[in-house]
Amino acid sequence: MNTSAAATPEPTTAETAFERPNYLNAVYGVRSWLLTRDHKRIAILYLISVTIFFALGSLMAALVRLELLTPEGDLMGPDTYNRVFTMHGIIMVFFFLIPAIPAVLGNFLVPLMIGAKDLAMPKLNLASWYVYNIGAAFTLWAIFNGGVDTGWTFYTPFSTNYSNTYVVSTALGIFITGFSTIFTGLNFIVTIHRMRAPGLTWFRLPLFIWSTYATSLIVVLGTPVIAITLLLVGAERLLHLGVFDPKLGGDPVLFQHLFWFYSHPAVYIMILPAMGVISELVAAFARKRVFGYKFVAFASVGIAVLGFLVWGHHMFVAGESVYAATIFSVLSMLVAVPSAIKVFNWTATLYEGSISYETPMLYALGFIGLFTIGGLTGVMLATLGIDVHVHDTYFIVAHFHYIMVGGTIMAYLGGLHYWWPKISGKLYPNFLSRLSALLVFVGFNLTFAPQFVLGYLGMPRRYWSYPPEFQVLNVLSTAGASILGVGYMLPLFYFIWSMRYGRKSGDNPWGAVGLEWDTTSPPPTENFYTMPVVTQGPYEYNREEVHNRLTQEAPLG
Amino acid sequence: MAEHVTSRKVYFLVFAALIVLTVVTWLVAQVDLGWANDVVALTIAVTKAVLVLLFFMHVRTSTRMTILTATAGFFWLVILIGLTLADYLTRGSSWLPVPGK
Amino acid sequence: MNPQLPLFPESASALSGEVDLLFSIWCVISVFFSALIAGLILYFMTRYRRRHPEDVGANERAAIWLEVGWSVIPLAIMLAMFAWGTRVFFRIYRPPKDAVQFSAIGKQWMWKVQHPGGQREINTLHVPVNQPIRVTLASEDVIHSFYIPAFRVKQDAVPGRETSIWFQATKPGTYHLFCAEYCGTEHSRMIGWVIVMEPQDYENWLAGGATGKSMVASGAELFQSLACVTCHRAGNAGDTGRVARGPALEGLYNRQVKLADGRTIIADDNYIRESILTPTAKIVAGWEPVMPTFQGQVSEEQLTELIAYIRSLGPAGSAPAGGGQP
Amino acid sequence: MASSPLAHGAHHHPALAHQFDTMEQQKESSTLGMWLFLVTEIMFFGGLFLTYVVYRSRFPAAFLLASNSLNVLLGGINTAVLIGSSLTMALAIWAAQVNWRKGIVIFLLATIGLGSTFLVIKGFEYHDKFVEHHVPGPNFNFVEENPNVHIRQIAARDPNLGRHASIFFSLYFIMTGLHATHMVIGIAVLIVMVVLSWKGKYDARYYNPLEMTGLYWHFVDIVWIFLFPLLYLLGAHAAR
Repeated sequence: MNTSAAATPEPTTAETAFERPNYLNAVYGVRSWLLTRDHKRIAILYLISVTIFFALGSLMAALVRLELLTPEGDLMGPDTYNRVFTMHGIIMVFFFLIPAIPAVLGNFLVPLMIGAKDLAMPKLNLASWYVYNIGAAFTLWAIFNGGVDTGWTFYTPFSTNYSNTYVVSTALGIFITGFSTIFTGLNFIVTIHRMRAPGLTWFRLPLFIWSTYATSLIVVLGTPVIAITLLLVGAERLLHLGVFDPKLGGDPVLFQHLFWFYSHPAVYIMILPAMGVISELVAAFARKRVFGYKFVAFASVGIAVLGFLVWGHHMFVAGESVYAATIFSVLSMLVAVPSAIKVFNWTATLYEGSISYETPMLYALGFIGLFTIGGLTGVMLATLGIDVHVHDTYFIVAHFHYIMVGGTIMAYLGGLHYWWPKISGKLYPNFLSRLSALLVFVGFNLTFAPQFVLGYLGMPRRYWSYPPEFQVLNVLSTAGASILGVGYMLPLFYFIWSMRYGRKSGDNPWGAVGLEWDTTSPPPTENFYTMPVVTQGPYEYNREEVHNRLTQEAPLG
Repeated sequence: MAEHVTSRKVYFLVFAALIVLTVVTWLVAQVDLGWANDVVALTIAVTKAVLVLLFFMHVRTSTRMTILTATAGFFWLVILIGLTLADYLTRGSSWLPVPGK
Repeated sequence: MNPQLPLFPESASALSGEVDLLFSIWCVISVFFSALIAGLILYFMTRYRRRHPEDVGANERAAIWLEVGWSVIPLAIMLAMFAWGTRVFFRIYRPPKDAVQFSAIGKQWMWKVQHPGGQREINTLHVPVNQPIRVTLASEDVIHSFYIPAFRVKQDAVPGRETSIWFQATKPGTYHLFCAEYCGTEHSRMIGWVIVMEPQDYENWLAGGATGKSMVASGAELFQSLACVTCHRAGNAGDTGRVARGPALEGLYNRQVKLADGRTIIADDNYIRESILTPTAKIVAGWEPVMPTFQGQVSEEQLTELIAYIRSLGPAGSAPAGGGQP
Repeated sequence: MASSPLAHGAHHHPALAHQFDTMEQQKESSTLGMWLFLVTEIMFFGGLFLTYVVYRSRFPAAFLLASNSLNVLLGGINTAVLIGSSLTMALAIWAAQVNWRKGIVIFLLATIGLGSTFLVIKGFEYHDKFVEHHVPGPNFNFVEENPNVHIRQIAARDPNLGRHASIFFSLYFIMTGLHATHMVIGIAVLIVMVVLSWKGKYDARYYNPLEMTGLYWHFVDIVWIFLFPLLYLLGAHAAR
């Protein structure tokens, strides 16, 4: 993506990067942040909110793992444990994994990567952050008043008739936060369609834009269905408008259909942006075009579409008809093919590349390995014969943690490390960041690999106390969780540290190719000094001017 | 920005058609045709909806992108209802012996 | 495996072997592909590591056959495993004809198990070895899930509906019984044991244990006390001059029944259960919808006993089978 | 709907937002944005239509009798009122396109009037339902107090008739209630539009927000076009 217009007023040496006005020092004061319409500042606001909720969710996870150290529940009562694991699920799914990459990295990078001054609807973007916080306020209020004990899935008739916890206020919190995701998704689709730089055709778009676009399709098409489902649960609890009540003839399995129609595409909302980040990282650190660009791009859209046809595989033993289970099982096999295509294409990209082992690349390679295991165990679960045995056991818990923690969080951290110089203009300590990547990888595997074994042994999920023979594996898992916790703490500290004391990174520390790297780091409020014109496809490393620039600036790694 | 302006006459024609169709669907509903009642009611409702979409919402004169978005919306609704009914219709009836469920 | 650290569950039912085989083949495939990916990554990382800061990667040559290859081959493997998995699934959910009827009712935080002979147990299930057993599940409050890991079977007990599962224990022993669907505070306490015994020990246990009347016998008793017999008489008007006002029920179970509105349905458990609770739902062709409802007059256990009795009624003419299966 | 008129260079129309290059791009972006929002609304109501389809297939008799007790006349009038309000909304946009500023205000006020009429009629219906104890909840009573002898006969044989009817009424109140809420929001937006049109903000060169309000209003009309036959006409043929 070479751009003739990359010539900024004066040469971009590291020192002068800070004197020139950029989006951080353009305006000061709390009002300038709380009422900003700049997509970059809104991304930073989201970064703060999302990190707070990640910390809260991780705290709940730590409590769960501590509780499971011993077979008899002796750290807390069964009620407390049920609320803790429910809150772990709700906070992680709705308040961290779904907004994280789109709202933080997507908000910051989409306009930069397509050469636009800002998103199509900046005011809607700011509204999205406020709506997220209002929804979060309801949920936090519920947590501090005792939380909810229905599991993040809110299955009826337990959530409607038998739970006397704060179900309605938590459901309302998720309902409102759902709108913040819809606003962001809607904003991205309109921006990507209508505000690309001249010459930037669809097949010259970076793959991160393709996957953010596909994610936004799922958000717009799926989120309203969980909104109406939670509304129905609220209506049944508050107004006795019993639609799922078996005593009135209601069918709890219908709730599961409505819930999983959104919640399965939601797991693709969580993984697709991560795949986009990995495509960028692999291309940047192998300095090579992604192998089979069109296949990877269409694989994202394919996942978005097929993702809507497979939700029934969550209900194989829930009373669904045997024939519907067969239909959903074969469709679930189909949806795994695009993911396989992506993994093979990333691996093929490394062939004849010039690979460096910067922290983002360590996270990316970790992602590919763990996502492969997550994906393969997922296909095992889609096989009917096995799912009957392992449904609702720790095998399922391990599978989706391999995808969400091994996949989405690894990619989120990799993306943060890769674009941190662009966001803050500073570099983070090299050794500590590689150590954090290693700790996360080791800690993660030690936490969740034993849970596969526990799952096949038959230990059910959401158990406060379990039979003694499962204890050794649970202790291993808790040990892994502590290493993982340390691995996540490190970036929090050295990122904040780097804001103040980090070395200045210059405009393009990795020597990467991309519209977002053609502007200064941190970029000006209007993103580009002169609007870029695009004449090349993405990831064109093998060119004359790129070579000169690399030799001249001698980038890292 | 003087792109296509739909004339008043067209709007009144569409309005009349909608009113007529409402009366028709009301009349047809008075007669017990068994399951045919639903088919007729739905086709009339869909025609009325298409009339509103094309003329009142200017889909007829808008970009391909808008048409694609509208059809995608209704198509996903069909996925939601269709695949869920795949479960309800095969839960056990005479023509489909269901083992044990 | 030492009991402190089991790594693989016991395989104690007719189907558990095949489920384990299906799972093991998938594990082999997964290990192969994971090793392939990880190996390629490690090799490429060392072979093409960046030697000079300004090195760039070579332009790749598009390879359509490669792309098609790694789409079609995984799909083929997955479809094959799907077919095998579905075959196992249908065998898990199609009980053999000679299966013995048990019933388990999930209630917030206990399993109430009932033997065909009427014996009742809480959270434990004594079963004879090598005998196919069909457990019909019902729930009195929220969704529970009847799960026996050693037999590789699980089925949700959905309130308002009757679901069922079958298994055939092949090894005597004591196996875990779990509730797998989250159901509230004591979800993790709603567990118990399945005790598989030799047939002889099972008989002794049956004899020794609380041998209440058999389900079929108490069903027959109910059939009289609730005056069902006044309409559903064995043999029609001929012998008593009065016209029977309800269809004969002999040999009804699992037979095609033609309904008033033209549909034909199979008289399975759900049909009998529904006809007792809401008679007008499926009226038999040629009969008046005069049957009153028994909703609220018949408890869950009595309903199961009535259904067991109707199930046990052989073809017309043979005396109603009082004894029923063991 | 980023329509804040930022003064941005002389030759630009005052209503062009800074991140857009041309008015055309801004109009197409807001139209696409609005249609995407309507897709979320389709899926939002779609969940309810699915619930309706599933439960009607499970309890056809109860749904038929329950639907029979609805006032089809009021429903029919409401449908005509709403179609009328769609007409006036379309004419408001037509008035903007032909630069007839007073016409915009007239037609918008007509739309608000018709919309309010719809809500008033809906209020009467809800009141009737409340009086007849057909609102699901503690004092829901469809069978015992029902003047229709026919219903009591059927109920004698099917005790669940009352319960299954309560599911129909739950769906009726949720669907029409959600639709009425969307009407209230639509009327609020229309009032803002009237104020801005009165100040002369919209003319042939810039009437984007009007177009967006029109799209929203027509969509709410389409939802009612489907609700009317499904809820009201379902039992019309059954003996009263």
